[in-house]
Amino acid sequence: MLAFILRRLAQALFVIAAMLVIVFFGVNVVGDPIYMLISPEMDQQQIAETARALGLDRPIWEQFLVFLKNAAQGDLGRSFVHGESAIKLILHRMPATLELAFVALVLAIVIGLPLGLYAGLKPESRLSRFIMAVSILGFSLPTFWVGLMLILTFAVGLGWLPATGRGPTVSILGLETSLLSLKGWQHVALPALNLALLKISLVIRLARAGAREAALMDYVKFARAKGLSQSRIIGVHILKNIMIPIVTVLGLEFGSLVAFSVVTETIFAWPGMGRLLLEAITRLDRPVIVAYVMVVVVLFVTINLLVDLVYSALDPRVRLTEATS
Amino acid sequence: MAPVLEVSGLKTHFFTRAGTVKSVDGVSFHVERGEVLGLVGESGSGKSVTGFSVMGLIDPPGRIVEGSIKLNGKELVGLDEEGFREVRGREVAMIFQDPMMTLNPVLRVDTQMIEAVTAHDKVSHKAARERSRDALAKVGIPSPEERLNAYPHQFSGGMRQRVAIAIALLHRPPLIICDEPTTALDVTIQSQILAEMQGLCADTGTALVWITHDLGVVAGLADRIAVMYAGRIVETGAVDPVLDTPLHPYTSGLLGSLPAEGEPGAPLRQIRGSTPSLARLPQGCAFAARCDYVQADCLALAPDVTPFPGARGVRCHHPLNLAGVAA
Amino acid sequence: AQELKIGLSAELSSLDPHYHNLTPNNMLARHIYEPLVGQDEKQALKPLLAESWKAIDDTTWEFKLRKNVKFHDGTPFTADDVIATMQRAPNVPKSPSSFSAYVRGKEFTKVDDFTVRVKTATPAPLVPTDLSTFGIIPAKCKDTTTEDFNLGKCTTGGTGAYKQAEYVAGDRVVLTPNESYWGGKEPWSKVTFRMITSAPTRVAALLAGDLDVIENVPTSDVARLKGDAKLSVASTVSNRVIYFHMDHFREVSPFIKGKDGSEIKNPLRNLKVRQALSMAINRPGIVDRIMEKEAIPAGQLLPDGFFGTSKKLKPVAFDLNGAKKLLAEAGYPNGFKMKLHGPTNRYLNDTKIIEAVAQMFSRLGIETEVETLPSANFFTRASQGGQGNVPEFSFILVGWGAGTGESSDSLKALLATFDPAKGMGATNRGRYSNPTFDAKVDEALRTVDDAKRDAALAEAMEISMNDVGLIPTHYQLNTWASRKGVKVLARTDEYTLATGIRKD
Amino acid sequence: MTTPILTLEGVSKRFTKPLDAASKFANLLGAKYSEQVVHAVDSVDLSIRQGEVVGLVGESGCGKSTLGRVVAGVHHASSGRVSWRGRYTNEMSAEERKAATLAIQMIFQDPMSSLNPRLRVTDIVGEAPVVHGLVPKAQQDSYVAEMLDRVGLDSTYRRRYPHQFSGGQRARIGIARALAVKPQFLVCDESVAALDVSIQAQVLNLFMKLRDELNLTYLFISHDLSVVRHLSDRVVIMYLGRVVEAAPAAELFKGPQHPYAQALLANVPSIAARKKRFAPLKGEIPSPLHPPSGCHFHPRCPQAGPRCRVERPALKEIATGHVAACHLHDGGVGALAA
Amino acid sequence: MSEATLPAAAPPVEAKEETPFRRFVRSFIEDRLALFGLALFILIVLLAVAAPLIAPQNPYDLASVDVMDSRQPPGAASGEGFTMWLGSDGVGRDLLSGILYGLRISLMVGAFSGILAATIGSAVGLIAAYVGGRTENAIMRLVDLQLSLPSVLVALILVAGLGKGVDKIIIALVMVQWAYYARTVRGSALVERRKEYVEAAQSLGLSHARTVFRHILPNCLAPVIVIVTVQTAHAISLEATLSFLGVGLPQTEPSLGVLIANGFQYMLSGSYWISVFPGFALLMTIVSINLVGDRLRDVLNPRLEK
Ligand SMILES: Nc1ncnc2c1ncn2[C@@H]1O[C@H](COP(=O)(O)OP(=O)(O)OP(=O)(O)O)[C@@H](O)[C@H]1O
Ligand SMILES: Nc1ncnc2c1ncn2[C@@H]1O[C@H](COP(=O)(O)OP(=O)(O)OP(=O)(O)O)[C@@H](O)[C@H]1O
Ligand SMILES: [Mg+2]
Ligand SMILES: [Mg+2]
Repeated sequence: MLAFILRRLAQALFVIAAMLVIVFFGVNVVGDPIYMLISPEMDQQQIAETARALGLDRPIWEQFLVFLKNAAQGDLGRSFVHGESAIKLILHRMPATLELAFVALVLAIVIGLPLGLYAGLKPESRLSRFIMAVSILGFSLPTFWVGLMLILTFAVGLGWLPATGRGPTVSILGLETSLLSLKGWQHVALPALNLALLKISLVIRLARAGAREAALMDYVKFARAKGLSQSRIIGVHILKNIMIPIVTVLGLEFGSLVAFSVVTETIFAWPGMGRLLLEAITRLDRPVIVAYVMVVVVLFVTINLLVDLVYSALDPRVRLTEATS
Repeated sequence: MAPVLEVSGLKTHFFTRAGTVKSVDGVSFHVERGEVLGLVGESGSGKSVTGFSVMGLIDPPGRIVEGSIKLNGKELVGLDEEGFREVRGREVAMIFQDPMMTLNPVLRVDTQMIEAVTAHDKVSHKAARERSRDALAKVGIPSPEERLNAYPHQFSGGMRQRVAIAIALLHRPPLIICDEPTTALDVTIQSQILAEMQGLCADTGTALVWITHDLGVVAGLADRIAVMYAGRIVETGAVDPVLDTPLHPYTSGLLGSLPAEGEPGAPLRQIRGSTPSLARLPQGCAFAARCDYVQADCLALAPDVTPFPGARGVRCHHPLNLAGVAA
Repeated sequence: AQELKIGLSAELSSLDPHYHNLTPNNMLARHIYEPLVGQDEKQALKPLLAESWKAIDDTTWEFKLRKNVKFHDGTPFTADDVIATMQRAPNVPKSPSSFSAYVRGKEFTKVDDFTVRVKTATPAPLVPTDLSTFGIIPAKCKDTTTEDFNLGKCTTGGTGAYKQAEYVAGDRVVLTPNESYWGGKEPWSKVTFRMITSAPTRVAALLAGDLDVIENVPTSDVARLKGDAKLSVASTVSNRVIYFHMDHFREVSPFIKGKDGSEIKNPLRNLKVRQALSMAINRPGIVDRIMEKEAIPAGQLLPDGFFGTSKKLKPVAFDLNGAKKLLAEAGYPNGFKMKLHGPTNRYLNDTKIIEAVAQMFSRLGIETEVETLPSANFFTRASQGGQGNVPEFSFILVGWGAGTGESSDSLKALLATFDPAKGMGATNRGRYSNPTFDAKVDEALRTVDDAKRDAALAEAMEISMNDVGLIPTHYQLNTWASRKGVKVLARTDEYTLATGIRKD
Repeated sequence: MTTPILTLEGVSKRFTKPLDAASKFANLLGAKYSEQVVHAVDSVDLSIRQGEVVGLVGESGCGKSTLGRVVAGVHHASSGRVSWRGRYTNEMSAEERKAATLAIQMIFQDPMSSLNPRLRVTDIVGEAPVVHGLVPKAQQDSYVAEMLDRVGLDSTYRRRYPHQFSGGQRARIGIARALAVKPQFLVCDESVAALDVSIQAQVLNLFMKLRDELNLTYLFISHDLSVVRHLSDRVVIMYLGRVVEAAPAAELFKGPQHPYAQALLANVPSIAARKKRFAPLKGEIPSPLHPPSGCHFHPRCPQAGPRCRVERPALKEIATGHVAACHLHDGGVGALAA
Repeated sequence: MSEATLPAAAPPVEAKEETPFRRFVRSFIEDRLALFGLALFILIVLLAVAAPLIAPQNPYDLASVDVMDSRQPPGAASGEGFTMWLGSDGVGRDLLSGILYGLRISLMVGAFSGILAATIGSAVGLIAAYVGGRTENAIMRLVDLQLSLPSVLVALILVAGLGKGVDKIIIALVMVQWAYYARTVRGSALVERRKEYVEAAQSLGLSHARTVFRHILPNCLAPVIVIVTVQTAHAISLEATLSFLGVGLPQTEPSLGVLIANGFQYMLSGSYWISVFPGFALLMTIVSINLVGDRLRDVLNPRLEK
C-alpha cells in the first residue's frame, strides 16, 4: 500500500515535471503573451515597460529558471491577466467543474448501466439493438453542437430549464456546491447531460460487454443452480462483476470529463476552470495554464488512486501492489 | 420404491446458425435413492447437457425438444423459470467441473452460501450463517467460521470444490449432479474429494449422477454406469458387468485404449477416427464409422436399446461378448 | 425598482479600475468609479467629476471639480482623491496593460479642494481625452491591492451610480444602486452582469428569459431578434474599423510570389496595385452578405462625424474592371500570388471576411491563399514574427477601435512611421511610411485648438487614404438586444452601461 | 549406450519478482516488502540415456513443465548446468547451441494453443526447417507432406488452418512440427492430457512408433501415472520443485519408497478397483511461494518426524538405479542429524 | 509394432477450405445492421473519393466561390447557375460540394491518424510485452502518462503550438491516440506470449523478430482493428471539436468539423442548413464506422467466439 502510493506520487511528479517543460516552452512557441495583454493603443515604450514588469523581456529559459526558483518557494506564479495567484484562481473555479463532472458521471451510470445491462443480457432483442444503435449517436455528435441543441430544446423551446450559469451555491466543509437546492439542480441538468452523453454510450458498451461475458460464466450458472432468483443473480452476481471494468474505465475517463468540460462550460457559461483554461490558452496566460496542468495532474492521480482503492474493494483478487501493471 | 430421477426419451437440441446440434438425442436413465450413477463418455458426447437439462439450465438457442424428466415423481419438462428455481438447490443440486470458476470471485463465501440458504428457506441471516458454517465443517474445511469471511481466491482448488459441495448439500437434496468435479484437481486432492463425497452420500442417502470421462473414477465410485456416445446412451448396467464384459464396441474400445490396462510398452488398442459432429450425425449408428465390427445394417439404421438381464441395456445391432452375459 | 440582468460577451480580468486597460474592465469600472471627464454615447467628451476644464496655455490644463459629490460611504470627493488616483493609476504592480500612457508626462497639482492643474512638457491637446479613460478612486484606497479591489475591500467605493456587491470571477458581477448618487437615482434595484462568451448561448439565454439585455449580438441573429415581438434591438455604428494592412517596407515580400512561384518585387509598394486591390473589394457585398447589414462600408479609419475624420473620403467603390486596368497599368496584367493572413474569433466574422476578400482578389486575377491563426499566434507573428523582429506577413486583416473617440490615436499608431523612440507607429504592421503624413500628424498632436486639430487630422487622414496606406473595409455596428420594455442606449465605444439602460 | 546424452547437474529455476524503487523506498520508511521468489525447480540432478523414455510425474505446480522448458532451452537455468552430448550448454558456440536447440524439441500440452491459429499447417511445420536451411524453400511443401505422412495425417491437409482439425489431429501437427527439425530428443509436456482416451491411445501409439523408427529419446511429462507407466523406462517423481524418487518404471510401480510416491500410486483411480474406499492424503499442496521447511512433504506425510521439519533429505540410492529422498531411508525421522 | 495399429486419422470435421479470413467474413455478414453500416461507409468513401468528379463546385478554389451566394437556402441557384441542393454557407460555398470535399479531409484525418497511431502504438505495445522488465515498465509509465492527460487538452495545446493544417492535426491526434493501442496490444500480447506456440517458436530456434512479428503480432490484431474503428471515429469528432475551439483546420479547406463549427453561429438564425447538413454527414460517417466496429468487436472477440 505504501509502496503503491509512493509509486503513484513518483508518477505524478514525473508527469508534472514533463508537462511543465512542455507547457512552458510550448506557450512560448505559440506567441508572445504581451500582444494578448497590452491594449492596442499603447506605444512601444509602454509595451517594453509592461514586458519588463511581467518578466517577459527575458529569454525563455531564464523565465523558466525564475519560475522554478519561485516554485521551490511555493509560489507558482500570478496570472498575467488577472494578477492573482494562478493556483488560487484555479482552485476557486475547480468546485464548479468537479460538480459538473460529478453529476455527469452519476448521470452516465444511472442511465447507462441499466440500458447496457439489458442489452448485454438480451443481446438478440430488438430493444437491445435499438439501445446499441442509439448509443452510437452519443459519441458521434460533437459536444458543442449537442449542447446548443439542448439549450434550444429545453431552455428556449420548452422553457423547462435555465439556459446558462450555475445555481446559487452554499459552502459545506469548505466546498462550494450548488447541488443542495432545486435551482442548483435545474442549472446543472443540461450541461451535465451534455457532458454525460459521451460517457453514457461508453457505460452502455462496457456494461453490455461485461454482462454478455459474465452471463456465460460458470459462476452465474452455479448461482442459478443454487436456486437464486433472476434479480439476485443480475443485481448481485453480474452487476458486481461488471462494475469492476466500469469503475476503472470511468475513473480514467473522469479526466476526459474534466477536459471536455472546456467545451460544455463555454456553451453553458458554466463558471468552471475549463473556461478559465480556454481563456488562458487564447490569451497565453502561461501561469494559469501551468497551474491548471498541475492541478489537473494532481487531481487525476488522486482519482486514479481512489479508483484503485475502489477497484480493490470491488475485486478482492486484486492486490494494490499489482494494480499498476 | 420410485427412483429419485427418471429421465426418458430426453432430447435437447441446440438450434444454431450452423444447424441443429443434437447434443442429447433420446437419453433415458434413472437413478435410485442413494445410488451413484456414473455417466461416462468422451468430450462433447452430451453429458453436461444432460445434467443441465435436469437442472433446467438450458438457455437459448438450446431447448428440450422432447422427453420427460421426473424428479421424485414430479415432471420437470415444461416448468417455468420460477418452478425450476424452486426445485434447484432444494431437490436437486449440481457441482461443476472447474472449481476456479464456479464461485463468484467478487463475493465472499458467506454471501454465496447464505443466499443459497435463504433462496429456499425463510430463516434469519444468523441461522443461515450457522447452517453454512456447519456445512463447511462437514466437508472438512478447517476453522469454518473464519473461512466464511474469505473470498474464493483465498482457497485452493480443492477447498473451493469443497465449498461448492457444501453449498450443494445445504438443503440436503435427494440428488446431486456432479459434472466432472474432480477433473481439474490433482490425484491426491481428487481422492480427498471422492472420499468426502462417498462419506456424505452414505450418511445422507443422497443419490449422485457422477459425470466424468475417467472410467477409473467411475469404477471406484459408482453403482451403475451409463456410457454416452454422440448424444445417446449406448450402454448401461451395473459397474462390474459393463466394465468386465462390455457389450458395445465403443465401450470395449474405450476400455482397450486405457494405457493402464495393457502391458507397458505394448501398442494400445485404439478407436480410429474421432467423434462425429453432433450437427451432422449419420443416418445409421453414430459409431459405425469408427467401429471395427461394422456391418451393412449399422450404416442404414440407428439401433434401439436392446435390454439385457441385470438391468443392462445396449444400443447396438451386434453386441459383443454375448457369451459373457448370463442369459 | 427591479433587477436587471445583462449578458456580456467577454470576461473582465479584475474590478480594480486601474489594473488592466481592457474594454470590459473599463466598462464595469465606469459604474463604480467615475473619471474626471466622461464620454457620451458618441464618445464626445462631457463633464463628469470635472464640471469644466480649459487650457490655460499650450502646456497647462485646469479642471474644476464637481462639488457635493460623495463616495459610496459618504466620504466627500475632493482634489486630493484626484491627486491620489493619478499616483496610483500608472503604478499598479503586475499590470498587463496599465494606464501609465495617459498619465505619463503630466504633472498634477492641487490648486484648491476643487481645482486641479495639469502641466505637460509639450503641448498636449489630448489631456481631457486621456483623463476620460480611467476612474477616480478615493484617496483612502490608494494602497489597496488589485486582489482587494476584487474582493470589494475598497469599502469607501467610488462616486459612481452603482456599488460593487458581488464579483465571481469568470461568472458574474453584481452591482447595487448608489442611493445618494449625485446624478440622480437609478431605476434598477440590482444589476447582474453575466459573462457568456459563446455568442449563440448569449442569444439563447435572452430568448429563454434568463437575461434582460445582451451585448454583441452576432450578426447572423440580428434579423431574427428584430423580428421577435418580445424583443427589441438597439444599434449604432462603432468606433471599430476593419481593415487590411499590407507590406510597404520589404523589397520582396515573403507571402507574395509570381504566378509561377518565382520571387518577385513586392507589388504592394506600387500605389496602383494598392488602389486596384482596394477597388476590387466589394464593400457593400461584404456588408450585405457577411455582416448581414450590421456594418457600414468604410472609407477611412473612423466613421463620418467622429473627431478628426474627413468629409471628403468615401468608401472606394467596387469596380472590378477598373481594378484590373490599374493592375495592368502597374505592370501586373496577370496578377500574382498572395497569401492573406488573419486572426480567428477576434473580430466579427473575421475569417469569413478574409475569405470573401480572397475570393474577390482571385477574380481580379490574383491567386490567393488564406491562413487564419489563433489570435495569440497571429498577433505575435504579425507584429514581430519576421527576420529581425519585423512584421512577418504580407497582407493581413485586422481591426482597430478608437477608444478615445477621435482619430489621432488611430493615425499615430497605425500609419505613422514606426519609431519606438517617439512612440509612433506602434501598431504599424505594414510599416507604412510617408513623411508628409508624419508631419501632418505631428502638427495635429501639438495643436491644442480643437477646430484646427480636427482639420489637421482630417488632412492627414486624406493623405494616408489617398496613398492607400491601408485598406479599410467596414465599420462594425454595435448591437444590443433586450427584452421589450427595456431600452438600451447604443454606444459607439461598445460599452454596455447600466446607466444607459432604462425602462421603456 | 550407457553414456547419458542429456545431463542436468543441480539445475534450479527461480522466478523472482524483484522490488521496484518505490517498494525499496517504502522499506526505508519501515514497510516490509520482500522479493517474491518461486523455486519452481530446486537443484535437480538427472541424466537421460540415448533411447530412453523418462517419465516425469508430480502434482500440479511442482515444476515439471519448468524443468521440461529448461531442458528444451526455452528457459535458462537460474543455477546448475545442463549438458547435451557431453557439452555444457553455456559453453557452447552459437553454432553448437543452435544444433542443440534443434536437437531437443518440445511437444506441448494444449493442442490448440500450441499451434499458431493464423498460420497454415504447411507454415507451422515447414517454417523452421526452411529458416534453418534444413530444407530449401522450394521443397518446403513436399517436406511438410512427408512429415504429415509420418505422423499419420493426410498430407492433403497442408493448406488448412489449425481450427479445421480435431484435437487428435492437432496433436499430430504439433508432433510433425517438432519432427521437422530432425530432433533426437523430445520433451513431451502433458502432450496427451487434453485428449480423450480413445484419441490419447492413437497419439501414445504414435509416440512409441516414432521412438522405434527414429531412435528418439523422451522426457515424458505427465500427471497421469498410467500413461507414464505404459510408456516409460524410468520414472522420476517430483514434489514442489524437488525430485523425491526416481527408479525404473517397473520397480517403482511395484514398490514406491517415498511416502509421497506411495500415496500417489495408491490414489490413482483404476478400473480394476471397484467401489473402493478412498484413503486420501491429508492436507493441501503448499504454495511454492512459501514451501515448508526441511522436507517439503512433511506437513502431509503420515510418517513425518521431527527431523523432517528441519532437514532437507538427500537423494539416496536404495537399489541400483532407484533413488529416493526421504529420511526414512536415511537414518530415520526421529532425531536431527548430528 | 504392427502397422495395422496406425490408421490415418479421419478427415477433418469440416471439409471446406475455410481460411480464418473467410470465416471472419462469414460471421461478419450475418448481422444486417453491420452490413448496412459497411455499405454506408463504402458509399461515403466512394463519395469522398469521387468528390472532384461529382461536386458541382470546387469549394477549395476561392475563385469559384462567391460571397454573393452566401447563406442561400437548399435548392437555390448559385451565381454560376448550378443548383445548390443543400444551400450554401456563410461565404457562399456550395454545401453539397463542401460536404463532399470535407468528407475527404475528415476521412483522411481519421484514417491517417488511426493507421499511424495503430502502427506506432502496436509496435510499442508489442515490444513492451515481449521484452518485459524495465523497458516494459518505462514504456507503460509513458502510456499511463499519456492516458492520464485528457486528449482534448493535449491536442489543443499541440495544435496551438504546431499551427494549423491537416498534417499538424494528424500529428496531434496520433500523439493523443497511440497510447490506447500500446495498452491494448500489450494486453493481448502478454496473453499471446504465454501461449505455447510462442514457446514452440523459441524451441524451434526462430529469431525474436520473427517470433514477435510473424507469430505474436497477427494474433494481437483483432483488438487493434476494433480500436482502429472506434478511434478513427473519435479522431473525426475530436477534429470537429478542435475546429470549434478555433485550432482545427484551415477555414478555406474545410473538413466536416470546420463546416459544422462555421455553421454553428447560424443555428439560431434560421439558416439551420449550414450546420445541420455537415453535422448529418459527420453523424452518418461516424455511425457507419461504429456499426462496422461494433460488429468487428463481436466477431473478433475470442471470448464470445464459439
Ligand atoms: N450453447 C450451446 N450451443 C451450441 N451447442 C452446444 C451448446 N452447449 C453445448 N453444445 C454442444 O452440445 C454437445 C454436447 O456438449 P456437452 O457439454 O454436454 O459435452 P460433454 O459430454 O459434457 O463434454 P465434456 O466432457 O467436454 O464436458 C457438444 O457438441 C457441444 O458443442
Ligand atoms: N514464467 C513464470 N513466472 C513465474 N512463475 C512461474 C513461471 N512459470 C512457472 N512458474 C511457477 O513455477 C511453479 C512450477 O510451474 P510448472 O508450470 O513448472 O509446474 P507443472 O508441474 O508443470 O504444473 P502443471 O501440472 O500444472 O502443468 C509454479 O508454482 C508456477 O506458478
Ligand atoms: Mg461437460
Ligand atoms: Mg505443466
